Formats: sequence, C-alpha cells, structure tokens
Amino acid sequence: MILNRENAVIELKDQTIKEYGGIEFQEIAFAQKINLRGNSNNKSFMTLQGKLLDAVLPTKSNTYTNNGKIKILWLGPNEWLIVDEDKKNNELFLKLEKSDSHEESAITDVSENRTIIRIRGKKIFNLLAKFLVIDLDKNLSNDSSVVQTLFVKVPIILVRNNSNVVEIDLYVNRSHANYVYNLLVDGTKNLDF
Amino acid sequence: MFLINCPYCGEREQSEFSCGGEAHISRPKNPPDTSDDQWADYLFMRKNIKGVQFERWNHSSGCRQWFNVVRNTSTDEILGIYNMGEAIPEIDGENPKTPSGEPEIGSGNISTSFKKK
Amino acid sequence: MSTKISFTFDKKKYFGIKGETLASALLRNGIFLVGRSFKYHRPRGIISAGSEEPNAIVQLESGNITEPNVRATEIEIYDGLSATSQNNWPSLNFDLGSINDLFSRFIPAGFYYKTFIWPPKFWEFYEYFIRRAAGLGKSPTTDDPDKYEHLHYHCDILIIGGGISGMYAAKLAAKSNLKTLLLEQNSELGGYDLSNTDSVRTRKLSEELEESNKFKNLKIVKNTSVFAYFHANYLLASQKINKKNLRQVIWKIRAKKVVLATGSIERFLTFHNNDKPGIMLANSARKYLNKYSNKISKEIVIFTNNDSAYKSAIDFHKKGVDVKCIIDLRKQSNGDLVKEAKDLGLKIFFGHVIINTEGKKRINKVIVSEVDEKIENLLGNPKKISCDLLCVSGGWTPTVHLFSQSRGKLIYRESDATFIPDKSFQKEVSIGACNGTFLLKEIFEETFNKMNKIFNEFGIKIEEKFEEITKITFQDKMQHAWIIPSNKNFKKTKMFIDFQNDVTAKDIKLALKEGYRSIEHIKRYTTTGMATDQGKISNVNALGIISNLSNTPIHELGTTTFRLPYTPVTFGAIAGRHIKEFFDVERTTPMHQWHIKNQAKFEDVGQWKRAWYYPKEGENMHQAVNREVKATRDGIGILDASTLGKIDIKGRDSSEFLNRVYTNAWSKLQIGKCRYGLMLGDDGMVIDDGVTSRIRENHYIMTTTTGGAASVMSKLEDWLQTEWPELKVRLTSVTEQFATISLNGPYAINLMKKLCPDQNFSRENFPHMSFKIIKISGIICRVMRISFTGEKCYEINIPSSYAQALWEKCFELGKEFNITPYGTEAMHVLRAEKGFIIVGQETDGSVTPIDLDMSWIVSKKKYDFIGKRALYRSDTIKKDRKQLVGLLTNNPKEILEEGSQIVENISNLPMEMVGHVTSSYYSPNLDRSIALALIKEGIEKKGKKIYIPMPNKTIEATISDPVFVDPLNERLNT
Amino acid sequence: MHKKPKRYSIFSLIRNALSYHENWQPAWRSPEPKKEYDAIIIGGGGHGLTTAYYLAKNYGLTNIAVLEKGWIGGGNTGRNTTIIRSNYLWDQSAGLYEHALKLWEGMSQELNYNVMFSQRGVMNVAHTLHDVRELKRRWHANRLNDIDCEWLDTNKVKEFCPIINTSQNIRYPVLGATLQRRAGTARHDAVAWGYARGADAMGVDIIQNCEVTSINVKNGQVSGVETTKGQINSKKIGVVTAGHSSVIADMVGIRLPLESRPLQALVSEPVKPIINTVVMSNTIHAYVSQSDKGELVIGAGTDGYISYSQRGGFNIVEDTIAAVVELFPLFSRMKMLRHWGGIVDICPDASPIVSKTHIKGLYFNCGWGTGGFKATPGSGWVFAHTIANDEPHKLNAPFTLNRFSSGELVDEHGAAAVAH
Repeated sequence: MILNRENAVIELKDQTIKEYGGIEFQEIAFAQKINLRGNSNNKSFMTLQGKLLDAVLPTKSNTYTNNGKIKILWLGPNEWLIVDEDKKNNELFLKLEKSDSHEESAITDVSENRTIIRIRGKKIFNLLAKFLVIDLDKNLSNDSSVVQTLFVKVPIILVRNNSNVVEIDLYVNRSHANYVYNLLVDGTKNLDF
Repeated sequence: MFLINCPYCGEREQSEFSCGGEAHISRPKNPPDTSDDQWADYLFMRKNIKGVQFERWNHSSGCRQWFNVVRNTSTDEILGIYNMGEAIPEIDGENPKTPSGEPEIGSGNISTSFKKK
Repeated sequence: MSTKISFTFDKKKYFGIKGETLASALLRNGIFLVGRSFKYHRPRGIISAGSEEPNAIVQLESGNITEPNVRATEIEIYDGLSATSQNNWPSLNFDLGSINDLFSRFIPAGFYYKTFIWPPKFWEFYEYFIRRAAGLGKSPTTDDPDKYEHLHYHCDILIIGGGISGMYAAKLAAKSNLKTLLLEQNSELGGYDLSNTDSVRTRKLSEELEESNKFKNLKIVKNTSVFAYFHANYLLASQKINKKNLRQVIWKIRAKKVVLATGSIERFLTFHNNDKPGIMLANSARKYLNKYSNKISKEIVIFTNNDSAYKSAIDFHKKGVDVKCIIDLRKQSNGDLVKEAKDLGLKIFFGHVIINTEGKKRINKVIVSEVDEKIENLLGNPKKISCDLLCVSGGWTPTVHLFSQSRGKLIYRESDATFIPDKSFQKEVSIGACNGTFLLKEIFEETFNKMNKIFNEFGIKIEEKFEEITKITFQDKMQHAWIIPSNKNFKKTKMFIDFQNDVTAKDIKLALKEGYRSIEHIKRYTTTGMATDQGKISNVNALGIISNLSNTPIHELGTTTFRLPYTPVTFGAIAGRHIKEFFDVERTTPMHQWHIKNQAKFEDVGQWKRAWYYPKEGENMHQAVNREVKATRDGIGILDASTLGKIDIKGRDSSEFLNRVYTNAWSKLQIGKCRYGLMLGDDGMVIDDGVTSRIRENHYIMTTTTGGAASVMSKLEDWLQTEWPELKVRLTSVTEQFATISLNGPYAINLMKKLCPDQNFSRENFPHMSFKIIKISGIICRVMRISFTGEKCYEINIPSSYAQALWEKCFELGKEFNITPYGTEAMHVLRAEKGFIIVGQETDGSVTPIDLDMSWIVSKKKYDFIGKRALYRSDTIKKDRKQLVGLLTNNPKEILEEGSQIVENISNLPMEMVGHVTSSYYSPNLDRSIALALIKEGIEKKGKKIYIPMPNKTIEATISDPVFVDPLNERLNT
Repeated sequence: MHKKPKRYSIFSLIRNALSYHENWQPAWRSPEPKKEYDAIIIGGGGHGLTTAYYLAKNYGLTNIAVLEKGWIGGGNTGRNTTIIRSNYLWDQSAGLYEHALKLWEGMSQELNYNVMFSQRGVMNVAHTLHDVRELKRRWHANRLNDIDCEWLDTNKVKEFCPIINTSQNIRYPVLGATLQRRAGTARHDAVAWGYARGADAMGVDIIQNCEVTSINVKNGQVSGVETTKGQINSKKIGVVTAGHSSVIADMVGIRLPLESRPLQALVSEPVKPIINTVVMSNTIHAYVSQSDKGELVIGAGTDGYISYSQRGGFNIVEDTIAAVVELFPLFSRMKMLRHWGGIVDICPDASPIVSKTHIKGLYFNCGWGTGGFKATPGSGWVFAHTIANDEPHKLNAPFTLNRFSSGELVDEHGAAAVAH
C-alpha cells in the first residue's frame, strides 16, 4: 500500500512553475522542517546541535545560516527552524530527537505545518509591498535575512534566498497556502507604481 | 499605528503585537487563602492609567515573546521597553498636566518628553 | 494647439479644452449656476479652483460608475464626461426647493430642535420629508466594477505638496541620496505658482525634477492626496489612477521625516449676499485666467483686504478684461502690486467695502460704500457698480490640517489672522505657505535651512549652494474685518460663511445667544464647517465672527479638531482588495478538495471551512445527516477532524504544567494513555477542552477545540513566559503538521486492521483512551483510541501531505463496512446523543465544570490550578445556578429550536426564564428529538416538566439525563 | 430661582422669526459655581446630564451642579453612532435598556426639545450557524421579556433592507437577522443639549470648562472637590466620566475593573436616503445607518490596548469599511468624509457599573463601553435613584461593583463583540 503526498497549493501541483506579471511561483512542498527549542545561553546545547547539524545555530535575530545543505532560521531567542529541502532525508530529525534530553529542549518535526511558496522576479518587492507592512528593503536586505511577520492577516515567515534574481521563500501554514497564493497572483496585475 | 521596538526582532508595526494589559499583576501564590475581594482584585481591578503605564506586550506575529512596555497612554508614545521579570524602570518626565491633559488649543494631546533612566 | 473635448452637464452637451477641470470648462461655456445649496437651495456658482470648493459639487456619470458629490474644480474633463447638478428639483434653473429661501427666516440654525415635536407619532412623517430634503448627491445603486489597491511604502523623507517650496525641498533632497517621496494632489507640480504668468522658476524646477531617472532616490507621485497623518510618521494618501482595472491606490507611508509643504487656501469675505454665482476667490479666478486661459468675464470688480488680490486685477487687465475697480477695505497700501496697479491706471477705492450684490443666477451689480477705519460704520452714499464677476480675497489660510493631525500645536498670528504650526509632536517640519511663510525669498531660505537641518540629522552634507532670490515683491499688511457692515440691519442680512451648509453670520449670533458658546457647540449647532469641504475656506471666518460677536480673542476660542481625512476618500479604496473572495482568510484542510468533489456543504468555523454534511442526489439536509449518523452507529463513519488544535508539550515539567492548566491530575497518567481535560479561565469558567496523550515521560500531545487552538496556545505560552518561568516546558504547535482522520463505529477496528495488518488492536493491547505511534504504509502516524461519538473510534493523526491519500484509502478498504463520510452536523448529533458538550455551545463564558455536572473532572486534591479559586466564590457555589441537563419533548417528533428559552410556568409576559436550549437535534438512533439545555437547578429537576414558549405555540418537554444513548458505554468495548 | 424658559414650538419659532430671532433665551445658563451643592455630578456628558435632570425631577434635588471639564456632550455622547436598542440577552440588561428605550420614546416631548429619535428599526445580522444560535437565543429571551423583537430569515432581511447583499456565495453570507422595530437612532448632540436645558430649567448649575483635579474625603465620607474653578463642597458626588472614570477613581485610590480603549467611527458624504434602518453585524464588524442629514454613519471596532489618545489604528477602520462594502457593495464609490475616535471604558463582562463605593457619598456610573448612548436616559434615571437614596434602584442592583467579587457577572459578550 502506497500513500502519495499532496502539495498544498492547488494550482502548483507536481512542482509546476507558474508565471504571472513576470513573477515566477513555485511550491517547495515537502521540505523537511524541524522546530528546535532550547536555551541559547546553554553552551553545550548549542555546540551539540551545531555538531549534529554541522552548522551554526544563528543567534542574531532575523537571520539564517546556510551550510549549503540545510538552512537554520532564527525564530526567537530560544527557537529555530531547521530546513532541509531534500525531502527524502528524515534521519536528520530522528538523529536530533535521539540526541535530545527532553529536559528543557525540544525537537519537533514540523515539516508539514507550513509549506514554502517560492517567488522569483525583479518586481517581487512591488508585489509584496501590497501585503506586507514591514520595510522590505530593510528587513530582506541580504541573503541571510529572515523575517516573521503578517501577510495581510496571515502569519508568515519570509526568507531571502541567495540567488542572482531576487528570490523569496514564503513559509505559510498549509491551511493558508491557497488564500495567500491567490492573493499574490491577484496582486501581480499592477506591479508598477 | 504606532511602532513597538521588539527587544528580539526590532521595530515593528503595532498590529504585529497583542497587548496583555497592565504589567506586574502576579497571580496570588496562595489562592485558597485569598478572599473573594482579593481574587476580584487580581482578576479584574486595573489602574487603567492615563499617562505613563507599564504594560505587557507579546510579539504574537513575530517571535512570540512577551515583554514589558512603558507607554504614555495619553499620547501613545513608547518610553521604554524591558524584559519580563525585570523591575519597573524609573521614568522621568511630567505626566499630562491636568488629569485630562488635553491641550488648551489645537487638536490632539500635548507632547510630553520623557527619558528612561 | 489645445484640443477640444466634449462633455455633458445636466444632459446638455458642451465643449472644453483638454487638461482643464470641469469647473473651468463650465465657466468657459458661460455656466455660472452649477448647484443649489443644502438648506435654502440658493443658486450657487464656482467659488474656487481646488479641493476647497463648497458649491460646485456634481454627480459624476451614472449607472454603476456614478459618484456623488464630486468637486467640479478637481475633476479633469475627459471625452464623454457626463455630470449632473445635485440637490434640485425639477431642475437646476427652476428649483422648487428654493422656496426655502423665502422662508429662511423661519428655519434658522437648529430650528429642527425646536419643532416637529408634537404630535409624537408624527416625527416619522416629518422625518420622511426632512430626510428627502437633506443629502446632496445620490448613492450608486449597483456594484462597483472598479478595483482598488493598497501599497506600503517606506522612505527617509516624505514631502507633501509639489508647490514651489515642496519642489525646492525635493530638489535638495534629491542631492542627498536619501530615499525621498514627493506627493502632489494635482496632476502637475507647481501649486500656487501655476496661476502666475511669470512662473519661470517653477517651470524650471519641475522640469528638472521630472527629468526621468535623473534622481534615483527621488520618487514623484501626482494626483495623490495625503489624507491622514498618524503616529510615528505613518501617513495615508490616495492616488487617482482611473485605469480600467485600477481606479485608486491607497499609499500607506512610513517616513523617517515628513516635510509639510501643503500651501495655503485663500479666504473669503463675509458680506451681505456674498454667495451669488459669479463671486469667486480672487486667486482662483486668476488661475482660470492664466492656467486655462479662460477669461470668464467681461467686467470684473475686485474686493480685498490685502495686496495679493491686486495680482488678479493686474493679470485680468493685461488680458484685456475690463477691471471696473478694486474695492480695498484698507485705508491704503504701499505694496509693490498696488503701485503696479496704480501705474496701470486701475481704479482703486481704498476704505471701501461691498455691502450688497445684485443679480439672480449671476451677479450683475455690487453696491459699494465707504467705511470707517474700524470697518464698522458706513460713510457717505452707497454706489452701484455693474460687473459680471466679483473677485474676493480675505487673505490666506495656511493649510495646517496634516500638521494638526500629527498632533502638533498651533499658534495664532494676529498680523494676518492665521493659525500657524508652533510645537511639533512628530518628526516633521512645515515649510512655505502652510507655515505662514508667503514671500518667495523667505520660502527659499526657510526650505534651504530646514532641509539642511534634516540632512544633518541623517548625518549628510549636500553640495548645493543656496540660490539667493533678489526680486522681492513687498506686500503691505492686510487688515481683517470678519463682518463687513451692510446698510441692511444685521439681523436681516444673508452673509454666508459655510456656503454648502447655508450657515450665515447671524446663525452664529443666534447660537451664541442661545448659550452655545464653545466653538464645538457652535459648529455642531449651526453645522458650520461640517459640509463636504470641511470648511476649508470658512472655518477661520467662523472663528473670527464668533470672536467678534462674543468679544473673545480668537486664540482663546481655539480651533475645532482637524479630523481625517483631509479630502474625502472612497470606501472601495479603503477596503482595497479585501472584499469578496479575499474578504477574510479562508483555511482549508488537506482533504478539502475531496470534500468539494463529494458535494460537501461547508460550515464556517472561525476561519475554517469544515464539511457540514454530504447530501446525496435528491437528499435534503435532514435526510443526509440521518444517513450519516446511522451509518456511523452501524458501520463506519469517517470525519475530517484536522481543524482541532494540536500542541506538542515537551520538557521536564510537562506533567506539572498540565496539572496547573487543567482541572484534573496528570502526573499519574501512564505513557501511551489519553485523558480528557477541561481548561478554565482564572474566573472559573470553561474556556476549552480536549484529549491529551502521554507519548513519553516528558512529552505530551494536547488537542484543543478548533476555535480555541490559537488562543489556548498563546495563553499557555503566556503562563510559561510570565507566571512560571521556572517550569522547563516547551510548546510547539503541530496543528497543521497532522491531519486528523476520525474513524467511528462498530467496524472501525476492522478497517484499522486492514490499514495496518501487523498491528494488534485487541482490547488489551489497544484499549479505549490509549495512544500508539503506528506506521501506516511506512508513514509514522499518531493514533488515539478516544471517542466523541460513543462508538469505537480511532483518531489517526497523519502528516498532512499524506492525509488525502490515506482518507481515500479508507474509503477503498472500508467499502464493505459501508464507510460513510460525516460532517460537523452529524458529529453534533452523535455527541449530543452521548451528552458530550461543545465548548462555545453548551458554554458561553458563564459556565463552570460544576454547572456542566462534571465535578468528577475537578480535582479536590490539587492545591491550585487555573480557575480553582474562582469556583468557590459566593456566586459560583450558589445552589440555583444553571446546570446542564437533557430535554425530551413530550412529542418525540417535535425538534426544539436551539437558543429557545425555557420556563417552568406559563404566565403573562414577561415570563420568568429558567434556562435555554443549547443543542437540539433529531436522533435517528432513538427516532425522536433530543436536546441539551442549561436550566436553573436542572440536575435536581430531572423528570420535571418544563415549557418552551414559541411565537406560535408552547412546547412541553421533560428534563432528563443528558446521556441519551449507551449510558454504560458498552459500545466502546464490545 | 430664575424664570422658566419659554417653550419651543412651531409658534415660538414663528414668533421669534418675526422678531428676527433676537429674543431667544439661552438653552442653559453659564453660572459660576457656588461654594456648596447638595450633589455634584462630575461629567457633563449624556449620562451625567440625565442624572442631574432626574435628580431634580424625580427627587426634587435641584441644588446640584454638573461639572464638565470641556463642553457638555463633548465625550462619547457626541462621538457615537447613535444606535438605540434594548434587545439584550440577560434579564438584568434587558430590564435596564428597555427602561431606557421607553424613556427615549417620550423624550422629545418630555424635554420639549426634538432629539429626533427615529424608530427605524435595528437589524442584527447572522452570518454563521453560531450567530444564528446566539441571535435566536436573544430573540427568544427578548420575546419572553416582552421586548419587541423578530426573527427574519434571509428573504425577509432582503425585503426589509433591499440593498443588503444576501447572496449565499459570499464569504459570510447573511443567514438571518433579529429585528427590533422600536429601536433606531437619535441626534446625539440634541440629547445632551435637551437634558442640559431641562436640568437648567429646574435650577441645576451646568458648569463647563471646570475640571475636577481632586476629591476631598473626610473620614470615609466625601466632602467636595477641587476644580480649576476652585473648591466646591458637597456630601454626594456622582462620577460619570466614561473613559476617564479610572482617572477620577485614582484620586481616591479606587481601582475599577475598566480598560479605556480607542473606539473609532466615521461618516460618509451626505447622499439622498438610501438605507432606512440600522444594520449591525458583530461577526464581520459592520454597523451602518444613515443620518437625517444623509451621511452614512459607520461604527468601527475597538483597539486591543488602553489609550486615551482618542485615536486608534486605521487597520480597524479598513476592516470595518471592507465589511460595509462586503455587505453593501453599492457603497463602494461612496466617500469617507469625517473620522473620529473616542475613549470607551470597557468592563470584563461588557456590562456597566452603576454603584456605590466604599467611600460614603461617592458613586460611580461607568463601564458602558461601546454601547452607552442607548442607555443615556435609563442610566441617569437609576443613577439618580442610587445617589438620592444611597441605594441602587432595582434595575441597577445587578450592576454594582460587588458582582466582580461574587462572580455574578452579566456577560453580554455573547453575540455582541462590539455592542454599538
């Protein structure tokens, strides 16, 4: 018996890339995401996790680290999101969880809490400016930027990717994905102001 | 519409936060020994200050951390921010002159300047 | 060569010139009568050339794109534009409403407060006519076809106003590389200077600025009016686009520094019959003349109290219009403009005023008289002077609306009777006319200095030399006279202040006489300044007249509050994109597409769309729900319960944490077991419930209600972060990590066996209220054996992306057991048959666990938990509280209405109510109606008869136990 | 004593017109405060003025003063959306608000001042099954409390208010509504002015621009107040200062269960009659009616924090306007003319406080939150009784401060997120 996976955004089934008003839309549906809670002042915790992940847990707010394979997003003083786009791999989670003391830290598989809508194109800031109150130039200035904020009224995480064309990943709850996607597409109608 | 400087994420729109009301009201440690009045006091009674107020805010749409804010409720100026568990900071500056503090002329409130010690 | 454009006004076709406003085009066609006033329906003409216009407001277009109350002075004509005059019947020219003017004496300010009182019943009748008389344009009656946008914009410097000072500020800012936004409300830069003939400097400046992409850091947006100034330099502006798929855009701007360059508005003078068509603000007339080369008139008279109006006289004269004379109420003036006028041989009457005007639908004469120095008493004999245009100037009012909205404080300047910015509240500066700076030389100095100060604050120096202005036009000082004396007795005069609302000087006298002394009282009693122009030209005059009549200095009166918006803003624009399909967030579960494919009807639960029931061909709701309910009790019912909140609780103190937030005890819960919990507020009232399972020593998974998911999560975080920082507990929401498939019914176990053949589902190995992590086709699932239906039930929590596949697999494998999807309605019936509560339906924030007869879940042993103390307050321990019970109607076919009220005795109204029906359904398993209710002392009254009085009948019912099906829970274990 | 004022009528209007309105007398005097009064009312809003009026009228207490820091009716009385109804859920509330509604019905005649009480009906619209349940619960409770109330299904809603969007395909379709026909709107300023005139006529001193800066208490009994116009003595002090109640309470070290929040409202430009009733939707936050002047009067929600700045977040207004356009798509091209903010004093149970305090002679009338205007006459009526007899009237007995200790709250949140 085989169970097939379903992505969240109806219009973006099977990794299709859609283009509206010069902006590309793609869903990164099945990336591994692990929520990591722990005390950032606890040296041993930080180093242990760092070793296991062979990456550094960012302590600087609104940033992420990237070791070429996985990203680690800063979500709060004691909270991180580990993202691995390689969907097959889930031993990472098991490995981390095994190592966890379950005393004051927590490792939780949240791969499916949120999906990732990836948008690419010159005018994506014009598009996002219709829905986001934050100063995009300031908050998404470079390729280590992460920002948690509201997309209209939907909680969202924005990650600026390291790429030649501007590319942003929008982490949205699965249940919100279609609402957010449809808004974005509707927003591509007038991108010049 | 005002901005709040989240101690973790930086300055953000107030709409990203939710207000937890007056700060430094801690839950009685010995509920069974409290009178109905004392319980009502903890549950409901508030200073509801006009002027400099100490209150709790949560960056609910950001890092989800709680912290304390010093705000002049008559002008919505934010005068200071400090962490949960920290003692009340000293605030220096005048409250609105009269209880109401509305200006004798012009719209809106008189601007009052404060500095956190 | 100027191109002709055709448009219609009141159905008649006219031609105008491309680029001019509707007002200009109307004047060009000799149309001076453009509207009727609000109350007296007096003929009114165009007064101004901008957003301050009180009279020339029209209904634009018709059908689904019609727009009421559009200022003809703001709208640029386009081919085929059609406008209609407002507030007249049968026609603008012959308006029956103008009879009010004859009776104006009987309907002064506030007359409606004094009459229409008797007989009481008649008010409705009076009101009908009052309402029809009131109002100006007509609301559209169909859906708006156009679209609107919102746009957030952040910049270092926001400059508001593209007049001379704003443009100069922008030019300096451009050199600074600071991100700068310049907003202009009109379609071109230039502001006041556009009405000048010699506006070379302006042209040069605007051309320089508008040279595309010369300044990367400077953005210029026109047709954009800033209407609101909020905290922390947050401003809102509305941009007119008028494209097919985009009508307007709301700009939401956050600026580090705001530069207000909003200019000033010319003021009117208050004299008898000052409202005739053909009476216009001097500089507005000049604007029509110079900007639109529109002479308007043949014979023109100027009436002024300051030098600026002489510009108009000079320009009209130069364009060959016969300037009959300049009436200047001052004794004399040595201003340069006055000299120039003299040199041109223009006739000037110093120390004279206009005491009356003549002409019905357009002015044709002014009556002029000499006046004493105080402008109180007339001297000599009045003389008539014929004219077809009267240009009036009462000085200039700085536009301080935005400054004032920003919470800045104003100060009154006696010399030219203006309120000007004094103490700032926010990071903003005012430059130019809006700051009371009128001389070009001073404007440039002020702008240069203030901008450089700003640059310093940003730590920037700019290489820009100050360009000295040598040519100075000296203007002699104005003299303000708030009320121009008339040869008529004041009480018989009609000196209009607020033109649109028909407020006269004597209305204000009346208000004062009747004790309405506060400026706000006078405003509200006379409605001065409350029309669609918000009193832009009249407010200061009103203040002056109040001060004059009450001999109180103006600065002691203060001003009324400057409210947003500066100019009216379209609702559709404010709503933006967030209507129709985007009106509110819509949340869907991973199986949503399946529900749609299977004709599910949906119910809104918070923002979630939940399957309500699945009607088959020809089934109504009742039939569908019955089928779903029976199938669940007889075979397998399958429910999408994904919307339930799920919280992973981890850490050393997890058990202690649960002990504190739930009413019952948790420490002893074995690993792999589930327990139901009730959550209270500290007021003792039920706020949430759900099952929590222990996965390992320090790891629980809590489920919350759908509605409570978010609030419970944040409340729990709150307790941890602020009350109990010592507890080592970590919460992570996994609500959407897992979709929840709930399999219910006698054959659920059979399906489970087929889904995971290698699992042992024996009662011993997997009893009710236990938890297992099971791999289903390799996917790690969390399976709980709990029940909200009273049937054997397995709740499979599977990672969301696999959910739909598993869901479909269940149907494939469950076919033989007649597996049936059931929605929230059937779920309600099933749980009600078992007497299970739904928080928010059986409870309403005023219900304790005791009231629900659930004291079994409230720990007596625990010293404390959230809500415990409140359970022992004098009211919460009262005997006669409302308690949860069942209800059985005496007629089993009778289904009670949810929300209906219950009484013990039928009496005359008012009847004493003892409770209400919280849930009510038809139970197909019992083939009768069942209901749950909250009833005073209900638990003791089981078996007692009560009544439910409905509008048309009274229903009898008997109080029963709330558990209707399988009270001994045998179905769970057989 | 001063002479009674001349009555208003069509005849007095004509008479005065003939004399060019030179002979009108002030609607109320502007006296200087006396040294002492039998009772002092702090706060010259609607509730304060009605309190004074009924103290004089029902209890013959005419030697009283109303102290107003600014201009009478300048607070929430002059800032609300003027909705008047009595269709409340609980008996306690229903009793109080229905009493008020009955007073509204005779007010213009009683005061000889036209307050333009327009009984055009108030419709509370349901958009979800939960709304339907809650609103029907209220409907049935109202019926049995002998308060007029009807249930309208979607078609009836459309009949009664044809311009409302009853399409079932919108995000929150209209599933039905309750209708109270006797409910409606009134001219808010007129209420303040009418009661001021009435109270003044009975000898009440209305003193504006007189701000109370402290309250004098001698061994547990009030003795008077200090004001910007000097000391004024009295053994009975009624505080009716809405959003500023906590500020006054703080003068005597009392804390109240109140939070003062911004509440915003707005009007459109005036248009000819287009909607002839009041439509309220708590679920999507739309509250609309049309004033006699032709303006659409629209109420928004409250912000989630304490503020006395009389200004809230514009996002709240955006939501409200979006809701209005959703419910009335034809209003999309209408324009917002004027927007303002008020300070509302909100109680945990969304019910008012009309109560004695532990200080003898000090009484509080507050906590009306977003819905005080409708209660104006009833509030004054029962507060006057409470002050005159030092005991609550049976209608406000359930609304004393004790309920917060006993737990006997009157929770009116139910179907009224923002109960305009």
